[in-house]
Order: sequence, then C-alpha cells, then structure tokens
Amino acid sequence: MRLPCPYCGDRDVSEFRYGGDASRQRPAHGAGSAKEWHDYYFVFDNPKGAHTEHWQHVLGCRQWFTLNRDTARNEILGGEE
Amino acid sequence: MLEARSALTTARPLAGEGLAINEAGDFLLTQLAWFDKSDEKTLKDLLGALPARVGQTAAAEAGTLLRTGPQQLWLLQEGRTAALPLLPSSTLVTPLSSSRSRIAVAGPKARDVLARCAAIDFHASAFKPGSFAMTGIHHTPALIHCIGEDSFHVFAMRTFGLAVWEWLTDAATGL
Amino acid sequence: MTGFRRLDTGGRIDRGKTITFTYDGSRAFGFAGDTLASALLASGRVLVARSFKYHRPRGFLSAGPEEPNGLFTVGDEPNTPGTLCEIHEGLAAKSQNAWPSPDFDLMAINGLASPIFGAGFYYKTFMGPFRKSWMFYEPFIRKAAGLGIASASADKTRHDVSHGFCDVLVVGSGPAGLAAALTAGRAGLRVVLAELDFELGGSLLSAGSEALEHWRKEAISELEALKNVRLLTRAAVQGLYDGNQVVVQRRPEPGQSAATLEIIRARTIIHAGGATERPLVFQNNDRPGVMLASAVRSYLHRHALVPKSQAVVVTNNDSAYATAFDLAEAGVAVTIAELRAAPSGDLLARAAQLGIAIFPNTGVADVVGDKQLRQVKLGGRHSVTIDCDVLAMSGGWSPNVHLTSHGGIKPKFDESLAAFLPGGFAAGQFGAGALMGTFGLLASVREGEAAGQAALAFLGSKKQVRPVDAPGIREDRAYAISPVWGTAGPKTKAFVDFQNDVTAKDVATAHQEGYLSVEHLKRYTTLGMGTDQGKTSNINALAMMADLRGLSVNETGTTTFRPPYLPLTVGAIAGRSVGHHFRPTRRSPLHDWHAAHGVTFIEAGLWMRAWYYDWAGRTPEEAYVREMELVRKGVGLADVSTLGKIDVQGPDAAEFLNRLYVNGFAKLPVGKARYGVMLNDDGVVLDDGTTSRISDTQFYMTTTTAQAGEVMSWLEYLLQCHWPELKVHVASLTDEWGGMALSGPKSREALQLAFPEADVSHDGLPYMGVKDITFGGTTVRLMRLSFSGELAYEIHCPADFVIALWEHVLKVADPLGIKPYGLEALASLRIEKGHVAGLELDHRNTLDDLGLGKMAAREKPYIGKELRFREKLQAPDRWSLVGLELMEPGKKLRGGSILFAAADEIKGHGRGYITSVTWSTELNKFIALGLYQGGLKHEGEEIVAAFPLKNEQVKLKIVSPHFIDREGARLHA
Amino acid sequence: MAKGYSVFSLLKHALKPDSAWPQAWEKPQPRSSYDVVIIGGGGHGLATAYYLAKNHGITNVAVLERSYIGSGNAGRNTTIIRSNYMIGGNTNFFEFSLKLWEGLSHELNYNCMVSHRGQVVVAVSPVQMDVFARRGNIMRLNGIDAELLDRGETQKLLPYLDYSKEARFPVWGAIHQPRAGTARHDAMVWGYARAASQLGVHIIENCEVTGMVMDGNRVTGVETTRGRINAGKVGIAVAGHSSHVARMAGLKLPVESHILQAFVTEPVKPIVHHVVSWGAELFYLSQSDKGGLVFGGHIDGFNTYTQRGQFFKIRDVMECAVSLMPFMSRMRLLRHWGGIQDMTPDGSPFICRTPVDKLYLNGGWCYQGFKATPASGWTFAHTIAHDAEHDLNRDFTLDRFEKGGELDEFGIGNWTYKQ
Repeated sequence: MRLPCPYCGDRDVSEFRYGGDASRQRPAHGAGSAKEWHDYYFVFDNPKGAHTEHWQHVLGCRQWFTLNRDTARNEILGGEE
Repeated sequence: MLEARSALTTARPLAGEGLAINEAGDFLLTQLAWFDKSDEKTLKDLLGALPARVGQTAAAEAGTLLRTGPQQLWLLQEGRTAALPLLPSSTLVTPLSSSRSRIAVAGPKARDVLARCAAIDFHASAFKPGSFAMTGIHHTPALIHCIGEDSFHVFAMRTFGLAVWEWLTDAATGL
Repeated sequence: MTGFRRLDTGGRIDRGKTITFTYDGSRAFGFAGDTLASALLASGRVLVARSFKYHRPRGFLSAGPEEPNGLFTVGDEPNTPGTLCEIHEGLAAKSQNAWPSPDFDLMAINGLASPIFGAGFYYKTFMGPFRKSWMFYEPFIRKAAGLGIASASADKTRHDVSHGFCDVLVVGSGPAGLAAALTAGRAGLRVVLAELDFELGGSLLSAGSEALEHWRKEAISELEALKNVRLLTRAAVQGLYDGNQVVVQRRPEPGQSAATLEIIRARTIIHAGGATERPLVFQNNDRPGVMLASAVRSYLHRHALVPKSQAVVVTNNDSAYATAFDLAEAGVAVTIAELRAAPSGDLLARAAQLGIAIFPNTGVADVVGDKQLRQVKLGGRHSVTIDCDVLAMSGGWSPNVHLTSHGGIKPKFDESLAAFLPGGFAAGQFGAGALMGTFGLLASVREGEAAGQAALAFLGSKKQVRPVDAPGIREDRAYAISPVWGTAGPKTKAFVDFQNDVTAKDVATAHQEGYLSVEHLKRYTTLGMGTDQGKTSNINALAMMADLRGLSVNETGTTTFRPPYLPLTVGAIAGRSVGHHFRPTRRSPLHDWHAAHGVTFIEAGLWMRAWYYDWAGRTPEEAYVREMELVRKGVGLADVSTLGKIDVQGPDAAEFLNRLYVNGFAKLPVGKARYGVMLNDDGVVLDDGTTSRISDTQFYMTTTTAQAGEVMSWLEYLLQCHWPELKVHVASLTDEWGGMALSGPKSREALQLAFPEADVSHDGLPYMGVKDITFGGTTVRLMRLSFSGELAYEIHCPADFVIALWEHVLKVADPLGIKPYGLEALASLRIEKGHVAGLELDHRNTLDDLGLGKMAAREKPYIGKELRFREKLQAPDRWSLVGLELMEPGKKLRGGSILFAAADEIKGHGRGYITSVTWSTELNKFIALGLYQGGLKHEGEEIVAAFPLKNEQVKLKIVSPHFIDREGARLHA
Repeated sequence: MAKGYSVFSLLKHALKPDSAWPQAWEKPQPRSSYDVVIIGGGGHGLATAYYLAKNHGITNVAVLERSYIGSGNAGRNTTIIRSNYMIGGNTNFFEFSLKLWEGLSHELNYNCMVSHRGQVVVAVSPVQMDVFARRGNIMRLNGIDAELLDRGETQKLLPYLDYSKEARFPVWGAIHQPRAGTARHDAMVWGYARAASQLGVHIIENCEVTGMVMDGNRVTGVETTRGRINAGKVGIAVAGHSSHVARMAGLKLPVESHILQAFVTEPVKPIVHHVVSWGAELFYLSQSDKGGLVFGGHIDGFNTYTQRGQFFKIRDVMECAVSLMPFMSRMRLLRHWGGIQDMTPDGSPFICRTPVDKLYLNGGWCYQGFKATPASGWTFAHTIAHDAEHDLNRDFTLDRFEKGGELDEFGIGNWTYKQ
C-alpha cells in the first residue's frame, strides 16, 4: 500500500508509523473526566469502511498527518494535513 | 584541539567497475526551524534564499539549504570551518554535524545500487540533481541527496553509519 | 518404450549445442533450449515420478508452470518442476517420493489400500485406544507425507530485492501483451514487460506459423530498440498488492544461482497473463503419456518432439484441433474423440483433408497401460480401443485470474466460455487476451492495443501512437466449448488433482458427507493444496460439486486465490536482510575505542553495548564486581551515549514539559537538571530520564535507551496532532551527542584534572547542575548527575569528538586509577542505589508501584493524571518496588524468581517477583530489586523466593530499595 | 451404517464401496426462535453451542454463520496450542484449554490430530532469559509443564537454528513447554459442528446477521439474510468482526481489527519436530503433518478488514525465518493469507456479559484465539447459561479498563497495534 505523505508524496507504507483512529476526541489537556479519557483511549469505532486515522512519516520527514482510508478495501480516500 | 573521528573509520571504500562508494565526511550540518510564515520570510530574506517545498534544495551564500519539513530546513556547509550566518532571533538552531555519516555513491551503477536499498524511484527522469528524498535504508532513516547525473550523497544516522555502509557495499557486490 | 521421439528438424532448440546432465545419477543429454522435461521426453523417458498419496506412476501432464507431476530435486532444492527447469552443464536432477526408483517403487502398495485412504480418512481414525494415541501414529504419517527431502544445512544462495517503478507494467508477452507494450512504448512511457517463460511470445511460441513468428520477431525487435521499455524474461509476476504494487521474481540464467526479486510500483497495469488448459476427468487419466493437448503442441513446436507413431486427442472444445492438425502434418497417425456432436467451422473438413478419424459424442472410457499409456478405450456413441503413444486431452481453458483476484475482487464465471474471468479491476488496471476469455490471436492483438490506449488515457498521455499492424493470418479460428465436467461417475481412479491424488469419487464423498462449500471441499480432500495450487484441478472439482449440489458454477464460486502465483523461496523474499544483516547494528560513537580495549559487547535492542572489560575479568560475573568496586572506591568511566537525547526548543518548551512530566518543570532554573517521569494516557509509567534547562526556551531531554524512538514519536504526535498551539520544536540528538559517566568518590578530582579552567567545585557545579564549556574546540556539557549513587558527573559532547575526550579524561585521571566500566556494572550500581530501569518500567507499573508517587504534582495537570487514579491502580495490595537481601549466603539469587510470604504455600501466582539481581560489593551479599504485594509495608519481613524451574527456594528479607547512602551524602559531597 | 468414526467403521465402509457415510453435521432450515442464538460459526461459536448442549442441557440453540463454518480465523491460523501464560487471569484459563485439547478427539469422536510435540521459545539475551524464567516459574507453580534450556540444550533440541557467529541475535537459551504443540484447525471446527449437531444444535450456514432486535435495553432476536430469528439470549463470537456486530446493539468495544498474516511452504519430509518461537521478533513456526512449514509473525499494524497483508510485513517474517533457521531460505512458499485479528489494548480477550441485557460477548482474541477455543466455548457456555462469568473467565470483562484491571500479558503497553 502507498500512503500520500503531504510533504514527501506517495511512499511505501513501510516508511510510516500508525497513530490509530483520529476521529476520537482527545480531551483538552488538564480537562476531561476519567470516563471521558477511558472512552477516548480504550474504546474504538473500528469501522469496516471509511476510517480517519493518524500516520507519521517516521523514516522520512517525521510529520504526522491525517488520512481517510477504507478499511474494507485498503483504498486511500484522500489525505489532510 | 580534540581530534574528530568518523563513524566510518573502519569502513573500506569500494572502487568497482562503474561504481565508487566513499565517505564524504567533511561537512557541517545545522537544522534551522521556525514557527510561522513571518519567521520563514525573515529567515529567507537573511539567507537570500529558502526552498519553497519539502524535498527541494536552494543555493545560498552560507551553503546549501535542504527543506526537510514544513517549518524546518538543513543548512549544509562543506568543510569543517565555515561559521553560521547571521540568523533572525526567531530561528531555532540545532547543530547536527555529528549526527549523520555522509556516504558518496557515484558512477553509472549508483542508481541500481540505491534501488536495492530504498523504495524510491531513482530513474534519471524522476530523481534529478538538486533534489533529495528522506526515506528508509535498511529500516533506518536516511536522506539521499542527488548532487550530479549519477552521483549521490547518502546521509545515514551516525549510529547506523557503518551498518548502512555495509548494506550499500553488500548491494553493490550483486551488480 | 513408446512415448515421444525427436524430429530431425524444427523446434526452438540449438542442435549444435549438446548439454550433458545427470538424472538419478546417470548421464543424460539434451540441446540448448530444452527443459528438463523435454530432454527427458526426448530420451524416451515418460514415467518420471510417483504420486503423493497412492504412489501411482506419473509422467509430465503439461509443458508449463501448472505442472503437478514432474517435480525433481535439482541440486539441493526439492519440488522443482521439470517444465520450468532449463537444462545446463552440470545440472543434477533427482526423482522424488519413490524408493528405490519411479520405475519400481515399493510404496506403490499404498495404491492397494486406496478404498480406505479416501478423502478425510485420517479424521475418522488414528484416535484410539488412548487419549494421546495420535502421538504414536503421527511419526509414521509424517514420514510418509512430504514430497522432496529438504536439507537442514544453511542455504548459501545469494538473493537480492530491488525496488522498481514504471508507468505501465504489462504482465505476459503473448499477442495481447506484446501489442499493449508496443502501444505504450511508442508513446514514450516507462514500460516494463514481464514474461514468465525464458522466451517472449507466449502462445505464439507454439503456434507453428511463419506469419505469426515474423510478427513476433518484428514486435520484439522494435521493443528492444525502445530505451523506455524494459523486457524481462524468466520473470514471474508472483503477487499483486494494494496500490498497484506487484512482486516480480527474476529467475537466474540457467546454471547461475543469484536470483533477484523486484517490487514494482506501476502507475498502470495491463494483465495479459493468458490461460491454462484444463484436463478431462476419466478413469486412469493420470497414466504417464496422458497430457494436455496444448502441451503436446508446445513440445512439438518448441522442442521438435512428437508421439512415436500414434496419438489420440480427446476434447470438449475446438482448441485441441490445432494440436491434432499439427501432429498429423508431422506424420503422426491421429484420432480425435470429440465429446460434442461436432466442432465448429471448417475443422471437420480440415481433419478429413489430413486423414484424421473423428468419433463424435465420444470420450475416453479407460486408459490401458500401468507404467505407461499403451491403449485408449473410447466410450459413448463409439466404443473402440486404439493403440497410441500419447493421449492429448483438453477440458477447455481457465484464464489465469490469480493475479487479478489477489486484490480481493472475486472472479466471475462465464457460462458460454465455461471459464472464470476477472471480476473487475482496481483503478489503473486493465485486461487483455486469453485472460479476458479472448482466445483468438487477432482479437488478442486488438484487445492488447486497446488496453494500451486505455492505460495512456488513464495516465493523461496525449501522444498519438502508430496503430499495431495485424499479424499476417487470415482470421482467428473459432473457440466453442460445451463443458462435460468429467464423464466419470464416482469411479475411484478418475483424477481431479494429480498432485494430491484427489479423485472424482473424493468429490462425491465430500458432497455426501456435507462438506459442500468449495473451501470445505478443498480442506477435506486437500484439493489444490499441492505445489501447483490447483492450477489444473480447482475448476473441474468445483464444477463437479456445483453439479452434485444442483447449483450454477458462479453460485458455487472459487476458493481464494493467494500469492505467490508460483512457489517462491523464502530466501528470495528475505533477500539480503538475513544473518548478520537481519537487522541494522547500532553502534555508540565510542564503539571503536571499546573494540580496541578488551571489551565484550552485548546486544541491547539494536544497539551493541560495552558489557564488561578484560581488565576486570574474563566473565561478566567476575568483571562486573571489580568494576563496581572501582566506582565505589575510586573513579570509573562508562559509555552512556545510547541514551535517548532530544532537543526541546521554543517559547512554550517549559509548558510542554510541564504537561509531559508528572513533576513540575516550568520553574526549573537555567543550568539545572531534574529527574522526570512521564506517563502514558492510561496513567501507567511510559518513560523516565533527566532533563536540563539550557536556556529560557531550550531544554536537553534524555530518555531510556529502549524507549527513545517511542518517546520521540510521542512528543511529535502531541505537538503536531493535538497541541499545535504550543510553539515548540523537537529534534533528536541521540546521534549528535556522545556521553560518558564519570563516577566515584574521586570523580570531581578527575573532572578538575580534565577541565582545569572550569569551576567544577561543589559550589561551581552543584548537585543536578549543568554547565556548558568550550574545550578542545568544541562544546562540552558537564552535568552533575548520578545513576550509581556515588558522586558522579556526565560529560556530553558532539559525537565526532567523544573518543578524543574519553581518551583525554582517561589519560589525565590515570594517576587516580580511573578505568572504563561496562553495562553490567552500570546496572548493578543502579540496583544498589534503587534506581528503576527497563525491567521495572514494563508498562504494567504505576508511579506508586515504583515508589515515585510523591514526585507527582498535586495541582498541575499532566498526561495520564486522570486515569492514574483508577480503582485497581490504587489498590493497597498492588505489587510495588522493594529491595531484597539474600539471607542464605552461598545460595544463588535468580532474576525471574517468584516471591511468597514465609507462611504461604508455594503455588499459584505468589505475591511478586524479582526484577533485577546483583552482588553488592558494599553489603557483601546478593541483593535484588523486586515487586511485592503491599511493597514496603512489609519492610523487615522475611520472605521466600521460589525458582521451581531449578527446584530452588531461598530466604530473603524485604528492605528499602535504597541499599546504600540513603541520605544521599555521597551525591552532595 | 456406522455413525461413529473408528478404524473399524472405516474398514466396513471400504468393503462396501457404495455405502454412504452420513452428513457430518445437519443442514436444517432456521426455526423462528431459539433459546440461545450464537452469532459466528467459527471454532468459538461451535464450541460454545456444543458445551451449552453437553454441559448445560440447553439444546434449543442455533449457530448462525454468514459464510461456511470455519471461514474466519479458525480456518486461517498457524494451529498452535500452548498454555505458557503468566498473568493471573490468563494462566489457568489457557491451561484448562490445553487440558480440553488433550481429550478433544475422544470427546468429539473426530481426530483433531492434537500433537503434543512441544513448543520452544528462543531467548536472545540474558535479560530475556530472566523474563522467560518468570513465565516458566509461574507455569510450574500452577502445575503446568515448563523447563528452561541453556544454549547447549537448545542446540540439541533444535539443531537447525543459526548458532554461528553470523547470527545477528545469538541464541542464549529457551523456555520449553513439552505439552504444547499443534492441532488440525479444520478438524476441530468440523468435530465440534458434528458433535453439536448430534446433540440437536442447529448450524445455519450462509445466514448473515444484519441487525439486532431490541426491546428497550434487552436483545430479543436478530435480523438475518434468511429472516428474523428470535432468541432468549444472544452470544456474539465473530472475532475480527466483533465491533461490526456489537455496533448493531449500540455497543462500542475496546477492539481494533488488524490483519495477521500466515504462510505455508511446499510439503517436505519431516525436518522441524517442535513448535519454534523467537524472542528477537514475534515469529513462530511448525511443520504440519502433511509436510508444509506453517509460520507467521506480527500484525501489519493498522486497522483493516481485508484478509490480505502488505508485502513489507511479509518480508519481515521471511527475514525472521531465514535468520532463525537458515535452511528456510530454500523452502518454497506455496501460499500466504491473512486472518482479521480482534486486537485489544492489553492483549487479553472478553468472555462476559455486556451492558445490553441477554447479550453476551466472546471476542478480543488477538493472536491466541485458536489455542483458547475449547476453554472459550466452555466458559462462554457457562456465562450464557448462568448469566454470570465462570471462575476461569471472571477477569475477561469489558469494564476492566475502566477499573484499571488490564491483563497486560507481555508488558508492551496499551496501544492495540503494539500488542
């Protein structure tokens, strides 16, 4: 699979590190109850279809970016900064 | 004065048919970083140039500028004596001269050797002199800088320097 | 011996170049251009193997990659298909799975018990009489299983992997593939044409027509002249992966061994991989001499081999008539058993012209000849027995939809062609030729050109391209088929899968016992699980199952096609990343000095670290004790360059660190360092280390060696994904800076000798003080930090100068008896001091477990604060850090021991375990750190450490983990 | 004709060629309602149905499978069974499972080829020897067989590893569990299906659940591609699709679905006689009774429901194979495939009640679903029958993370793709 790094262009998935579901709302620093942090950290939509996720181009420019991908077909639906 | 020592002291240069792999150790490297567009503009004015996009280089009076990120670049100066140019106060400076081993890979077979080491399109039409790619060589981060038609500088992480050297020279034996 | 004979002329072989090789130890001959298969057939050898389960005699079924029977051990590689193995001088081939030889195989008795050995027999037996009886039967079954013998010695073949890129990848070089490559090549695009065979041309190579050969040569010479086109032969496209990525295996030239694997990212792919002929299923259809019709035609045109005198062709479609006609023209007496009423078009007339007898509505009832075909018994409308040397059969054609299915797009069955076609294509992929069910040569050329045009359009190429001129043949022969999925009823010896000995009866058994889905059929009968992966068997079998279930073939569907297309060695994929190169070796900037001064290295993650030095002893146990004594009494120098080091800069750097660490960093003064612990979002300890403030807006953070990469990505993740409002930049300095720990009562003296101009007095460089000086033309950072518990300093400088600085310190401090100490001593010293390290920071322990709860700020928020106080993480009986002293001198104290209270019964999960052990030079006994239920609430208690793996138990006492200098007098000396 | 399987019944059928074996499991039409409906016809679902009938006398049960039984991970794993678990909640559960495996062929009258050939996990550093020692000690303290081997003993047992100076990660020793080994995965699925069917359980294939029928916070049935089926209780056992099915009842789970690839080589004569795992990187291998070397490694590392993996991860696993066992270099790969792993933040599963009344969850199996199948069926049947967790699975609850009760077996930390 090739991922579109916003800065370096298409690169092999082996150059990236996965950062997980980006649609989860991380509570602001110093805010949020234990329940909100639990739901953010431990519980996932894990959809079979369009999924917004974090990736880092860890072997390249080291930038993190958000990507939409179809988890049922590994098709890249478009990336965002 | 303390004597400088390279990570590739024990590496044997390779001089094959159509390919040469040597250390190109004499350089100074400094990372310059900033936060917003105005900082970037000020830096560009002082340096006289600044590559617009990541992966591009620009020649400046102080040395070669390689844009390595949306808010950062490498200042690459040949030799070991050059001084840092005047910089805006908003620019963050991080010396990195010891952090990379620089390996020169040159000759008609250079692109074939590199094609066995990184998942990058090294075809002459796709990787032209003046551009560079930040990618992985043997599971380690490496910056590959094209400085001539079939001449490249590979910036390997220093602590992986000898491992990357062995990986490159081993690839060459197959050709 | 009947079978084949070599014609005096013809074939794509070089009769001037004779090649000698050995087969089962005896000398054999062939010409350049012969495969092992054609050379053996030429020498009159038809029986070459014994089948997997029943050990029935077998000959070559095909002439290509789909070969199920003719597998040989070539050199030390088992299961090599003879049809793909080009012969060369010195080739040593051996038959397999037969003893003493294929001609006379003792294991053939298996055939007698075949009624018992039907599908799934081993699920119904070998269970008794005891619970573990299977362990008695298994060795016998394992010995009987397996085809070739694998040598356990290391394989020295050199493999390499390279990365390729192109605009258009064309798979297959038949008429369609060549036309597509010409179209794309003429437009100046970067084209790669990959062909599995050792010659380009695909079906053209066995077409036996000057006109087509002329067209083939013209196309190839034009492609060879185009610089933007790469022509790859012996190149099997083994798998299609997401993102238009394919893996191509480049087999070596005959006689050479180095093979390369090329991973190609193609912007567009044109699939033109052709089709594979299906056998028919009839009684004893596996006898040597029974072959696919297209294979017989290929041996004729490529290797000038013909049946000795008589051949029978049995077919349910028109394509086999070409074989019949070519054999007749080569002087062979041919009879055709036509399963249908009649073929289409002018085929009947042409057959009559060539004196070929045709029996319509007739198939093969049986085959006579045990070790080799002698006669064919026809049945149906006509029952007649015919002597013959070769029986050529055709059950129709199955497009090679493997590759197009790898991406998860299931193939669809076309009733009229009785074939599965690609179920569709991902963006940028196209299909042409026999793969798409287009079996005519002219039509294939047109379709190949159209696919080329489609690729150009997809890539946005505006180039006008000269059309591909048509080959000089009148028009395509028609292709009609009426599938008769095997005339055999549930007879026992009609084979569907030749390699795994699966018969039509087995398919019926599976249906009858309820294993109806094609996957159940495959797993219950082992259909298609051999080295040919069902290339000639799957479609026949699942079509039979569809009939038995009264469903259409499309409803039944196919099993899943999986890479690799052809068996591919593990070594070819691993490439050079094996042995020493398996993973890169990471070296400290001081590596070369250690190597020259009697060090023993030890792996630590990817690092190679100095473990202990010869001056102190020959073994780790002996050496680390002396190295510890040196540091406790004098002064030692240790390499700490592997620590993670991160430059944190920016106006919000202090706020950023304040959010990360449980303790406060906002008010850390410039020139001071502070020990910090950071938690994960879940409140469990992530990492620890000291961070120094270099200026108002710059910090020098260190992390543990093991977690450096993890922490670096974590900082970047927080800054870039969640806190973009913080103006902070982080940069890794792990490779930029080297570092050494100068530890021991005489360390300040040594430091003063090394840096005479610097004020390193107690007040000049107070505990946790940080001072940058210029020395020897570079920056040197002096930090008064102690991991050992002694008065100690860390000296960091740019890696280029660290060896010179290290040698300088050793030289000037030599009068003080300074010597290097290694990782083992470093770990033991920190255990005596009670510092936690890797073994304690294993993502299960909280701050409180490690006795660091007090560090956490009350008000200031920090990452993990909310989940740190979850109920079970605050339970009073949690396992927390304790010191342990051995109460029975002379006994061994081992890491991994399980801790029990004195009164506990020694079983279950215990109350804790030992994490790190060392001999204490200070206390003159073995001590350890561990985790114990309730921790230091039990200080002073005597407990038991059990090590049942060695049947040992020892008495210990719980003490404070700070074994020495609890008040820290030495640190503040 | 004889229904039971044995060498005698085999002979009887062989002598009368046209005598028919009965269907291994019945293929009934679905009834409109059952006492218990199990969603998922893999090993866990079928085992649960069998033990509901066998242990609890509840036979009005249906197992609904959207495709053919054993079409998910049960048909796509490396067939390893072991009980070398160290964390409180796991040790006894997996040992109980291994004990059930020992008698399974007899229990089901179906040869599952349970091979106690032993598993050897190779250590690559002194520190790792200590970590293995802790695991081995806990096993011995719970009556589970384990022995620590030094380098010499390891070489005697596994002569084909790389003991040369060239090895990047040298062999320091190993931990060996003699009773561990392999079992034939398809046979376990068909065995449980046949035994459950004989006890009256309905196994309904090609019947996909498309929705839950709810009455307030209580589940009362399921919508399927073959119509609505009412149920007194509903058990979810769909592994990689746990989130997908649980969402039908409004539940979000601590689960992410990842691809775990597995590989098989051509069949060769016996050469590897144990299950061999490596300590340098996650890698495990054994030789099937048909002669193929079956092996696998780490997950690809990102959410996906495709049963196919990325080539860079295939290379990683091949590199491990050749670096640990140099002879593997010449072994030809026949096939590689992938299962969808339901990964959890701490690497341990869920067998428990859910916040929805009468709805029960069995999932979160990460790498260890196959070896857990018998105990998973046993305890899930108990949990459904009694509406309360069994002693063996009391820690496998959905709310353990809220309470800080993670069962982090490998101490890797709480990101599902790091497990």
